[in-house]
Amino acid sequence: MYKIAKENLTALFRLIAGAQELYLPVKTAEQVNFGVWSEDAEVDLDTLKSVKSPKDAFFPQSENLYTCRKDGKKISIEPEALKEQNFVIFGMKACDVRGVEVLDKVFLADPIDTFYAARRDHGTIVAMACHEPEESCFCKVFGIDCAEPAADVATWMVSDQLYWKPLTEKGEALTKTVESVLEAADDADEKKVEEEQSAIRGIVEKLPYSNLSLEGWNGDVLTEKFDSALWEELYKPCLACGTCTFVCPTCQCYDIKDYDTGHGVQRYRCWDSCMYSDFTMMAHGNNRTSQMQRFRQRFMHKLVYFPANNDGMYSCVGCGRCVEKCPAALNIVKVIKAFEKQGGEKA
Amino acid sequence: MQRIGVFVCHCGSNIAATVDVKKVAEMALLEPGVVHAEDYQYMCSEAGQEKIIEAIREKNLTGVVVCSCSPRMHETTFRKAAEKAGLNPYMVEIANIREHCSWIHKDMEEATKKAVILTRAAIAKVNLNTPLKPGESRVTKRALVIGGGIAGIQTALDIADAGYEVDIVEREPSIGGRMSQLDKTFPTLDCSACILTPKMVEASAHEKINIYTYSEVEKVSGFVGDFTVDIRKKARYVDMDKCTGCGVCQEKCPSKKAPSEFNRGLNTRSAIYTPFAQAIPNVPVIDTNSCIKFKTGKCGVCSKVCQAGAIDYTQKDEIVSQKYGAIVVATGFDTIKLDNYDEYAYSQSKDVITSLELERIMNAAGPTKGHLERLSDGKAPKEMVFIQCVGSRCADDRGKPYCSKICCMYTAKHAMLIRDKYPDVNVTVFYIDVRTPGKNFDEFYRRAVEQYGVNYIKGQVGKVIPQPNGKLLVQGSDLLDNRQILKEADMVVLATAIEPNEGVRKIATMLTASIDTNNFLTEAHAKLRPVESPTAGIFLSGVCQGPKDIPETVAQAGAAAVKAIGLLAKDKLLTNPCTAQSDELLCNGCSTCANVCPYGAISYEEKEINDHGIRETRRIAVVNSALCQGCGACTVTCPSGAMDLQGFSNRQILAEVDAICR
Amino acid sequence: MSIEAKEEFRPKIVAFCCNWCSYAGADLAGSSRLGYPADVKIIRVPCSCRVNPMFILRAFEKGADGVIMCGCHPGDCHYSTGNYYARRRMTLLFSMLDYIGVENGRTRVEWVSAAEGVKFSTTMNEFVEKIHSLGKNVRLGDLRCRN
Amino acid sequence: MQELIKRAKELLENGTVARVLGWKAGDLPYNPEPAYFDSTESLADFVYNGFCGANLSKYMIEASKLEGKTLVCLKPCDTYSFNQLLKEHRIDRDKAYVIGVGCKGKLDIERIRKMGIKGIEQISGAEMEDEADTLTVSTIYGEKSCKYADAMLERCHVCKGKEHQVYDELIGESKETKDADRFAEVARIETMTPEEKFAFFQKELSKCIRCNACRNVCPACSCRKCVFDSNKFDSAQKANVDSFEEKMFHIIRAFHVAGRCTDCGECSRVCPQGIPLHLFNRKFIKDIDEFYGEYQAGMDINAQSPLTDFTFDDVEPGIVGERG
Repeated sequence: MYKIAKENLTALFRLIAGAQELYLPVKTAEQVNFGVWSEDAEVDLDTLKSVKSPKDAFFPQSENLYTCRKDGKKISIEPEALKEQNFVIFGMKACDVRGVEVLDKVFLADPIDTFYAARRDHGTIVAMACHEPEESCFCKVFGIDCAEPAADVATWMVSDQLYWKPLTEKGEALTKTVESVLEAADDADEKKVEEEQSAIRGIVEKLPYSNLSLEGWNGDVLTEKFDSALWEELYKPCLACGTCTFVCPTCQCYDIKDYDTGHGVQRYRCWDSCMYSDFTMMAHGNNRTSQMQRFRQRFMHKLVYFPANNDGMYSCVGCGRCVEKCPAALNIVKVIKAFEKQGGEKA
Repeated sequence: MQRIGVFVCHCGSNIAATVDVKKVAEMALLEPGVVHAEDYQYMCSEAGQEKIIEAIREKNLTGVVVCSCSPRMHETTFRKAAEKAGLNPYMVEIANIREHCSWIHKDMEEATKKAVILTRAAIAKVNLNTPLKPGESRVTKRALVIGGGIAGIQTALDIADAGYEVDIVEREPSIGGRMSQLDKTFPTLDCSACILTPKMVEASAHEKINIYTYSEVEKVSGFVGDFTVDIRKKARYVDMDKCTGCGVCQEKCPSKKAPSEFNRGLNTRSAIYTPFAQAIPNVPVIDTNSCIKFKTGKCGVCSKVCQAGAIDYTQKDEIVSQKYGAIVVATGFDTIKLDNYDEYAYSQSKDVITSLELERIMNAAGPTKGHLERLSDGKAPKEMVFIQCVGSRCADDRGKPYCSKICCMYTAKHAMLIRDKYPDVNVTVFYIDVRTPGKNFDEFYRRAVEQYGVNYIKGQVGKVIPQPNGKLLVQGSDLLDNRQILKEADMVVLATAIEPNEGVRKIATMLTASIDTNNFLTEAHAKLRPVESPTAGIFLSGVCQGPKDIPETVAQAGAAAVKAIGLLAKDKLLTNPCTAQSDELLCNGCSTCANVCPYGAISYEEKEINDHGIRETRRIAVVNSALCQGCGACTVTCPSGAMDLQGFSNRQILAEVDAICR
Repeated sequence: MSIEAKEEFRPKIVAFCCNWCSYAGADLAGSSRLGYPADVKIIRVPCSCRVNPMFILRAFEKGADGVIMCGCHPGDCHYSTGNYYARRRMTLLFSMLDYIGVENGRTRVEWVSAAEGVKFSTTMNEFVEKIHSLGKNVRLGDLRCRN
Repeated sequence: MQELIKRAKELLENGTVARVLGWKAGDLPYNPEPAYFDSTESLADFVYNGFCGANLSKYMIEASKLEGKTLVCLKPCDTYSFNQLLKEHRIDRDKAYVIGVGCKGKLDIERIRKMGIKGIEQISGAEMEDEADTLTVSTIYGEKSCKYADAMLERCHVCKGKEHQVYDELIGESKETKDADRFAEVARIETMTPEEKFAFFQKELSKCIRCNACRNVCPACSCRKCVFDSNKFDSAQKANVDSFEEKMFHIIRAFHVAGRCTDCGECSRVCPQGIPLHLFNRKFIKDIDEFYGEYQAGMDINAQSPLTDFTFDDVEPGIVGERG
């Protein structure tokens, strides 16, 4: 393990950014989101959750796929280059790291999404333990330990020191490039980190959602859950916006669109939301015609369909962003609780 | 995908001299949907149109772009050609590469580049065109003529003679207009009243003509073929049916101090009056501003002396609502106010007068019974000076920028008449140019100079100074002799500029007819459609369209009548198919569109809708395409884009924008 | 210095003209041979009230450097009231564009009658000059349309 | 709140209304959700407190399609939206039983978080009955407190007033919470140089993730299909690719609601990125007030909206440049 004084972090960032791109939480107009580091970027490592999850680093909100150019009657097609430069994403939380694992299941499964795969290959994740988890967090429910993020490098911020522990080869390689600004940590430091970890775990225990039960949610309950009358009630306040999906670290749906540049067409993909009325719109019309169906889709996918296809892995990581951001105060926790309550009533 | 043919016109050298037409055609072929492109000398010619027809047939074209002059010129021509070939006429678009390109640019490369872009925009639009079919609307077989001067009378007579009902609305108590105030007319010198009054009588006696005098147009709604007009008949306080026109009331009226409008305020009239002896109708009106009964409640002499019992002090304005198929504007002119021309001392001396005042002085029924005399002292003048272009051809905004056209001729007339009747009077005319185009006009002017010895001086008058001895000192210059002139005159006559009558702007607004900055109504085309307003169903007669003399006015009045008759002769009109349409799946039923529709063409209905499987009853907007005129106000006010305009759809216009900006 | 940098700035200018007055005014400018720069391209609309703010933003999106809308003089609208609505819409839209920092001179409304060929031409000359002084529009366009 | 529940029960029981549209207690102290209650029993979950910021008038569009009347709880500011929707024929007055509920200013959890308060377990002082002007927040990290006013939504600081514009009955007291000029920020931006203005909005809008929360929560944005979801203008967009699209979306959205926006502030409340979206709407409102006379959408249901109205001597668009 290594350490670096908080006040020297700028030197660390400068060093990393000198060799490759560096994404980290940056405050812009009062809000913290992952962004590219620059000398005048306002880095914010204290805010627990970025508004958007950092999934953009691997699966950007929109990305070009290829460009058609028209010259007279001649048309040429230029595929977008795959990511070729290494980059570092610093400050991801354990839940967001799990989010990337979820995305891996989707994009790295056959057929592999080459754009995503290239970014994964070139990206090194430096995760950070959650110093002060909040009431909307429920990562524990999904077996995530926010005190011990599983990334290429794990870090802890304990008072004025950042502790740095490479966990993978990529992590080691990155560490080598920045060794000059790191100090080796001693036993006392190890102890401090352990103390921090147990403090974090202690807080997690006290969080209101930590004891949420996922009992009854798995790949085998498809029709039972699907046909539940509860959905008809639960969806009612839903405004059909895409806030939950766009702040979510695991939502992976996208649409492919064409943009007329005047001298050709750019084909790009951009995030889509199953909450939108034109989601998966096809020539014949829409698969899901009501907001209830769309609402149900999102939670069924996270808690039933995805585990059914991925060895029981849920595609929710308990980051709690949707809990905080839904304009109508709806969220996956309320859904889980509602079914729990109904189950309890039934029993 | 459309199959578009592009036809590039050379317009002789009008386009081809500045635009590389071959290049335009060649570039057009690169655009999506274009399967045919050619250029030709004159696309609008019979042979040119034949080329379009042939290409449509041979290449199965579904859309046509003609790169030529303004669509305001030949859009109809090319649409008709397309129709001949079996293509819907609304699948034709024009790229205006003449007025908007070749005529304003000098550099060939630049103009060609622009022409290519304009063509591209038209192609982009045609790609989204859909066939449109005009609807039908009915024609009310009745015409309205606004203004009862010689223009209005002639138009009304011609329309009525063709067998259609005509109403004349005249603001004054009698028809007759400006011409009734004139003494003699050029170049024949015949008596104005002698040729006008028979026309007035004919109009009033015509069974198809109905005259509303002392009336004004209050409100106009509707559109070509189906206008609804409210006419305000102002209270005359005299019963038209009972009055015999004996004139006793006017004689006995104790209030005789009101300035006579007809005599340009040079003398007075009674409070109850007919403007002039030959007035039609010969029924007086009471001017409530000078009537003692109306001002004090006492008097009532006219009522007492009227044998017919026609006086009715309780009469009220009346609104008559009538439908018309066509409207002719013949609102005429007045002379400008001379407030900006103080240097000519018009306001300071009674002996400085306008030409129209001189007409009244020369007229036997005028304030001086036809004797030429100074209004200040009644003495006969010896030295008269005429000043031309007072307020006309003015470079600054003191006066009018245009030539009033009639002044040179009437001044020659006045000079000639004075020299003829009073050979001892010297007449001097200061002019900038003498303009006498017209049949027998220049001959007329030369007679004034050569035969009658009128002294014409090329030069302007700087100042007219009233002298203590009652004379007027005229300071002018002689540009030909290059000298200053100081001349003592007994009378000075100002050839005052004419301008469209006050209130014409209000009428133009009601009719939605175009009007220019000088308040002359705009014609649909300066050369080819000079008597039509751009607004369908509105025709222009007389000076309201531009300065003209009597024969021109009468000719134009007839032309306007013919245009109106051409419209009234139709039973049905094809309506513009470029109307708004509401997409019922997108419509919110919010009524915002109806709020901005000037024609009341949008209504709402509850309708069973199947929106991608969701069935519900919704309130949706419905456009009455017979009423819709296609302005598009509703399309922009509609937030969801449910309302769109056929022929100018959102996507068509955006495609043009894209094509231009790329 | 690259070739592009040396190239003279030629603005793209879109002019929306109503069919009845301003388009005819442009025709009159043409037939009177009253020139204005070829950078101006006219789109014919039935009335100024047909001009949707979307059209104007779209023009900027696709690379226009200036957008001008011309209609009949207030009071002279062929459809009686269209330009009055257009006037309010454009006033508010332009005010908003100014508010978000788009140079005010890039948008303009001018009332041009069918008889005002001279005004059409001088207006366009002025407008093009103004756009030249403002330079390329970089604040309100889509970068994808730039290359 | 008890009075409100009592009355709702009465109205449900006597059949005046078929359901109640109000707020249901959440699982955290600050997240009650809009909800329908169709039985007296279900009203056990009914809640009305400082966190019930959601404007329920838009839900009446769907509720108007249901059988029977819906009792809807509207705060004073919500009634403007309700009126505007009535004016646009989007809701049916006969299908609504409006209870005007009192309001003492609504709370913004984001503001509380911005004060560094996290790990929230309990919040006291947010109930309608509470008189104190302080919120006490017990958190995992200890007890925190803040002034009620400091935790209020921006819109409550520029409150339009305590009066309900439409109601069938009123329950509860309202409090004057206005302590700022609602156009102050707009006016401040107006005085910036174009460069500063551009930088300001570029920065704010760059956060936009096009989640459409602002649009979907907006009572004026109630089109069956938004132009940004339809192909009518080739304007359908899902995510911003270029920064132009953020501007396009927000300008057009503001334009479409200009003269119809009641300034209810929901757009700014729900924006996950904290973009002060009201600055767009208020700019139009301010301009409309200045150019065409003061106008408050939703106040007079019969008033002609400024964008469907005109006078012969309206200001010319050139005013924008002249004003500087």
